Amino acid sequence: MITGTFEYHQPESLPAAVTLLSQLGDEARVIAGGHSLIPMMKLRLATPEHLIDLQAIDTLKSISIDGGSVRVGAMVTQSDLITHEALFTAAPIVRETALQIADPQVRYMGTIGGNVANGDPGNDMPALMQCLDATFTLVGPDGERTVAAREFYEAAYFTARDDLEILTEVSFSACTGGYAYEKQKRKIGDYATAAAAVLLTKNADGCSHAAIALTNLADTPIYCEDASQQLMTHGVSDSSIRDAVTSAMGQIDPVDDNRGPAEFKKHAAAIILDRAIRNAWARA
Amino acid sequence: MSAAAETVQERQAKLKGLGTSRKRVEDARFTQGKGNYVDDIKMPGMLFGDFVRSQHAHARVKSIDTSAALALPGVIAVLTAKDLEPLSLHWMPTLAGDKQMVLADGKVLFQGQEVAFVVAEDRYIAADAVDLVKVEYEELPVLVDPFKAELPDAPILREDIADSTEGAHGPRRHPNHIFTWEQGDKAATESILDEAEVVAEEMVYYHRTHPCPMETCGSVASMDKVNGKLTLWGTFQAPHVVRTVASLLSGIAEHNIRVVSPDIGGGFGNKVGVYPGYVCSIVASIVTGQPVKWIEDRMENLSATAFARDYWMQGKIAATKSGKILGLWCHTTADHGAFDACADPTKYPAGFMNICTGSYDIPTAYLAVDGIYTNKAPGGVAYRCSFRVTEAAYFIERMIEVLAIKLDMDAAELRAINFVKKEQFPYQSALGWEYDSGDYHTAWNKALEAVDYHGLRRQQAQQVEDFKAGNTRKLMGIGLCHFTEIVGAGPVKNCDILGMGMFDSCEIRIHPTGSALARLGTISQGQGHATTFAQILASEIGISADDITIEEGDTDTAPYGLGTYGSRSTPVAGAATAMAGRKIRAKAQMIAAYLLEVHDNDLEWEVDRFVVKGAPERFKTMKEIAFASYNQAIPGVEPGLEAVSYYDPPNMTYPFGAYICVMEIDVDTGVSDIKQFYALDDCGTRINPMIIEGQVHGGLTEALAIALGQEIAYDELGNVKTGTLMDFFIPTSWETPNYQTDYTETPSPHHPIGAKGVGESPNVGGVPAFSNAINDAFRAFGLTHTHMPHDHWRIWKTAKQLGLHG
Amino acid sequence: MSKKNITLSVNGQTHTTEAEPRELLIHVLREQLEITGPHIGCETSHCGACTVEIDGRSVKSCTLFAVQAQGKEITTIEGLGNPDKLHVLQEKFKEHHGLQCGYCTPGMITRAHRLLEENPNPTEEDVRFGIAGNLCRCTGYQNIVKAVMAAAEELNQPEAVA
Amino acid sequence: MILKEEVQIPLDRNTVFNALNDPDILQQSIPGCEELKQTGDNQMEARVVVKFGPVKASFNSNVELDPSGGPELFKLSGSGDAGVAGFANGGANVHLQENEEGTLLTYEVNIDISGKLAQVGSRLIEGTSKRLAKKFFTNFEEALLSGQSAAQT
Repeated sequence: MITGTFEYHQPESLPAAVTLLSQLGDEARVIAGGHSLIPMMKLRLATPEHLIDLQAIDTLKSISIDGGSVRVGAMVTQSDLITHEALFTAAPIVRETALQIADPQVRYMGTIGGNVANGDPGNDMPALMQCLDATFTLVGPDGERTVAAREFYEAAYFTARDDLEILTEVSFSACTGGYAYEKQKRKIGDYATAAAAVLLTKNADGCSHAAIALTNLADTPIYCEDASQQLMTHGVSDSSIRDAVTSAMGQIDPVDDNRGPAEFKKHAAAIILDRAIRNAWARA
Repeated sequence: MSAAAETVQERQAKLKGLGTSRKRVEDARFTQGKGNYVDDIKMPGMLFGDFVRSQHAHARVKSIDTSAALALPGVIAVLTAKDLEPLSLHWMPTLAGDKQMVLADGKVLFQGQEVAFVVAEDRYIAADAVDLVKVEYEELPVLVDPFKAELPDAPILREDIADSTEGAHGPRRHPNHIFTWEQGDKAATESILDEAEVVAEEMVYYHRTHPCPMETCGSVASMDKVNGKLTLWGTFQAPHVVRTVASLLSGIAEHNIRVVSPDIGGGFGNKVGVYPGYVCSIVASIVTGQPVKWIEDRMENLSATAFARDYWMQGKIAATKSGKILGLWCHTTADHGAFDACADPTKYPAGFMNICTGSYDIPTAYLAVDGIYTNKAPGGVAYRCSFRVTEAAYFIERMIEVLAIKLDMDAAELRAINFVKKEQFPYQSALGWEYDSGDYHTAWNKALEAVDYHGLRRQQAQQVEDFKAGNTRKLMGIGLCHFTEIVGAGPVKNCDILGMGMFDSCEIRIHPTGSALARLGTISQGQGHATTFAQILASEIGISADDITIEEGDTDTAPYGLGTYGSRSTPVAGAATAMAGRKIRAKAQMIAAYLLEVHDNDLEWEVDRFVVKGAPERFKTMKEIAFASYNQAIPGVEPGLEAVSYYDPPNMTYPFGAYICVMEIDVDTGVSDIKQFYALDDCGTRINPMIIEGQVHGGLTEALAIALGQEIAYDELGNVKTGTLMDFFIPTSWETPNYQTDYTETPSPHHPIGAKGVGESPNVGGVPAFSNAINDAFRAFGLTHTHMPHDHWRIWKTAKQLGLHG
Repeated sequence: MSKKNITLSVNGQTHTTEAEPRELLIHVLREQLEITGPHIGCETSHCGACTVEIDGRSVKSCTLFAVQAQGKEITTIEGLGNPDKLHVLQEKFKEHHGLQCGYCTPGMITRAHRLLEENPNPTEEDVRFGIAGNLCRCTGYQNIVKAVMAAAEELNQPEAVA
Repeated sequence: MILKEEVQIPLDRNTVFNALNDPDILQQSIPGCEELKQTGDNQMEARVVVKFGPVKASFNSNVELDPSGGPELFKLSGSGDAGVAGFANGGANVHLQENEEGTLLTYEVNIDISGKLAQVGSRLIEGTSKRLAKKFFTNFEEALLSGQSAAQT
């Protein structure tokens, strides 16, 4: 498996990268960890003429936690996310999710930016970001803008990111309550058969905050607003969980693949979500 | 302490012979990254070959335009069938008596089929050139279902033999039919089925899978036109057979061909066959006069080289109400893909599938196998098993379970009732085999006790109650398996590959200072031959295994042998090693007698020396004898100490084992979890317990993979849906449990050291144990049988069909 | 496509070579630098046979272009020990029969090396999770896990007092 | 793989039907269509670039139109070859039904993808196909309406 030919660029600053991308246009691809892109190039299903490698841009590699606000640079790797103790304190669900992505070697290379930006419905971070209500920062020739993770995904590989923009940062608020990222997969390294990210905050009256998002059950991640609302309105009980799961299942649209038929995935998704809610609630 | 004062036990221990967990001599190079695999070979001027492959499963090739590829700088040649035809190399014979296209000749018959071979200065240019070869196809209807192959309107796949009603194994009744192979007594079996009190019936499918060794297939061919010699390095499990085939195909005399199997990164049957890549690298080297390397990529490996299994086995089993089995009937529909390239001894088109009476004394049986062509890759290799033995073992071990359900009987008890008894050996099976030895009841009882079988059943019953009461959503399955293997092919009288009898060989040279070199006709792919064969020899000739070098895989130096597959190395080459060792010892005895000035008969062998009977202080060690053999003129004895043995085994060997798997299944998600796996193996005399245990761990893990998800899946258009390791299931350390191993030791009565072979037993026995566990978990809810692979969604589907999702 | 100069420090030795941007690190190591310990197994980053260490990270070198490794410190199996002094992991793999065909072994040991650097006291579960990016077809992992655990134990022994 | 969908276009049926037979409109409507030429009565050749994420496959396609059921039914069938990426065969039946708001198109697209795309991209093919089919009709409506407005001015 040998890729086609391309020119390689390694800009040392974000403006340089953005300029390059604008100049090279359609035939250029930005490469972060490369573990989605390079296999596709080796199969020659992807044949970019230019690769713009972001690895030398140090400004994209930091994790900063300021009060309740967390900002993670696009080139932060899954491995960095896992080992960052302050991040774990601020948002433990990030480590729980990152640990379920691929395998150790891939996590050393795979970045949060690549994972959220490429729009592959199999990726785990997008649903997590929707669950966290994260915001993505995009920088392009016209400057910087932000898009909510919940608004970002349009279809498989189609996102709100313009071809000439680079996703530079994700930011979200620290989360205080219970959390769970439950993922069913065939084996280590696989995409989810079904996965669910859940954040729940408990207060005296019940559930003060709930957020639910699902991975690989449609051609985009699914943020389950109604289901989240159910739990906040009715508290977390067997019946409200059932209603929340039913509501979430109404939003998914999985397809048949080697992981099984859509019907199975729907069933498994309901079970996984139920477990994720209970697990998060137990930790809340 | 001086050497002379060493005790017999100390001297014995120094040999590191039979029964010792000797550390492997191979490991020094492997742990330091100094293995020498095919892709490590680098030669001056070496070119790289790469295939243009068909994306179509069935199509006519209308034209091939190589001009753009040839115009690319660095491209040396592009071979198509037209180029090979004048050499009669556009087709090649298969091991099963069929023929196979080397490069597409007029049509393609499976996705991934070789269409053209590009030769370039390096692999990058070759890959670019592959994309530049323009092939025009006309699509044809695709046949992927073997049961539709013989319908009147089925597309005819093999137009080259469409009109031929006689195949390599008898009559063909349809252009897509390959052979019918029948064994046993059909009429008698059918009448028993008609009259029996109980008949259980089931279709047992053993899905298509692939051996998928970590290293893919590859070769480097170097035609030296100056001295007329062709050297071929490659991933060959049978290098001598490759040499003979290469000679027959190319017309180059066999002495001018040197075939070398360097280190091989796993084989498991994948590297038995002769592939178009090997042939094309040879032709390309002849054409260009430069060495040519060909290395498969993983997708090519999974979609074009030898698959395994794909047997649809319809079974009927007759018994009395009390559980005594009276008869077994089986009809198998064997999906062989586009060419019949099964790797079996010539006379056995379905391998040793007729071992399907298993460990049981079944008086009457009948087996028929129909081979069928479909638009899938050719192959049909023994994936870590002797030829089709895994299919046979899976079939009978499922049928036993199905019968137990029909009889409402405990499956362990049903087995015990029907085992061939110890006193029945050698046992003549209804389908024609003579089992050399066995003690099944002892092994079985040991296994049941080891896991507290009855306790497990109580636990299982409790879990069913809990499930029914809504306290758990998990079920427990107990997977039983008692298998009998048939390995060590085989006796020349009935086993051959392309006409070559399946003997094996060993040649031993003792050096003057008392160390030794032994060469064999086999080739290790991880089994540790360099370690274990030296142990056999150490025990035979009294030289420490550490002083014995084992060499394999180079046809210029190794004696002719049939290679390593079907667990035949220990039963056949291991026997040859012992026999050659005994020849050495016989000569050594004459030398010792001369040196000690006694009659041969006055000497007895003791660990590493000949001792004068009744005078233990008078002896000659093997080291002393070796030296004498080179420096003393001994009347009537030639100088030197060498021997060679070509061993034709009188029978197969029949390793057996008792495996028990405890599995927990999540009814809702279909996720399975192995709670316990106990594996008792009886491989006769145990040469190196450490290596045996390692083989068992590995074989069980391959069995786990197959049973729980590993398949080569096609869609109805003939697309291979499992062409990468994303989708082709290979378990990681995370999914793999710890295994508990155990053994009994029933030596083979006809093997010189009583050894039987073990490498494949865990795969043969493991698959039914895993699968039976899954099936057993649902027995309480009315399941009789569900097909492998038992991946999450299929388990879920079974639960759903049984109404367990409420 | 034009070749680029690439400088790599492999096992403490600096190599300068030329490669097209599309040349994979595994190919440059194996074919240009003749460091053939790391192997190619799956080509899609699933098997780990090509694992090397780059700047303290385990990396699958079949999914990285050599240009991306420009200027970096690379360690392969060849850099862990030598015939005169094997690395403890190499010793323990031999002792516990943690390998058979040897094809996955260089990647496996290289990965285990990094694992123990980061987690000197792993549980069996840690080891199994930590080497899950490396496939082995021969051993069933049981003895590999045993070998890694044994290596950890030995590495944790206090230095023998002279 | 079979995809079914409905789309409402605020134009009369004959106009819509004729547009379905109009190479210019088709070229504007087919997502990624870089070239389309009429090669015979109801026969066309097209080069269509399908992009999703990093994947880019350029299909050289032959399309045959079957307007014989018009204006109630429009049929087409075709095949496309994307070289190393694979190939596609398929067809579509578009039923046109007049209603108060114009014309309701009910389409049933049948696509088989083979080759490398099917081998490694199967989990993404269905979603992408659905999206492309939808996009076609969105483009189609746009092309038609803009054509209409152009014609009116």
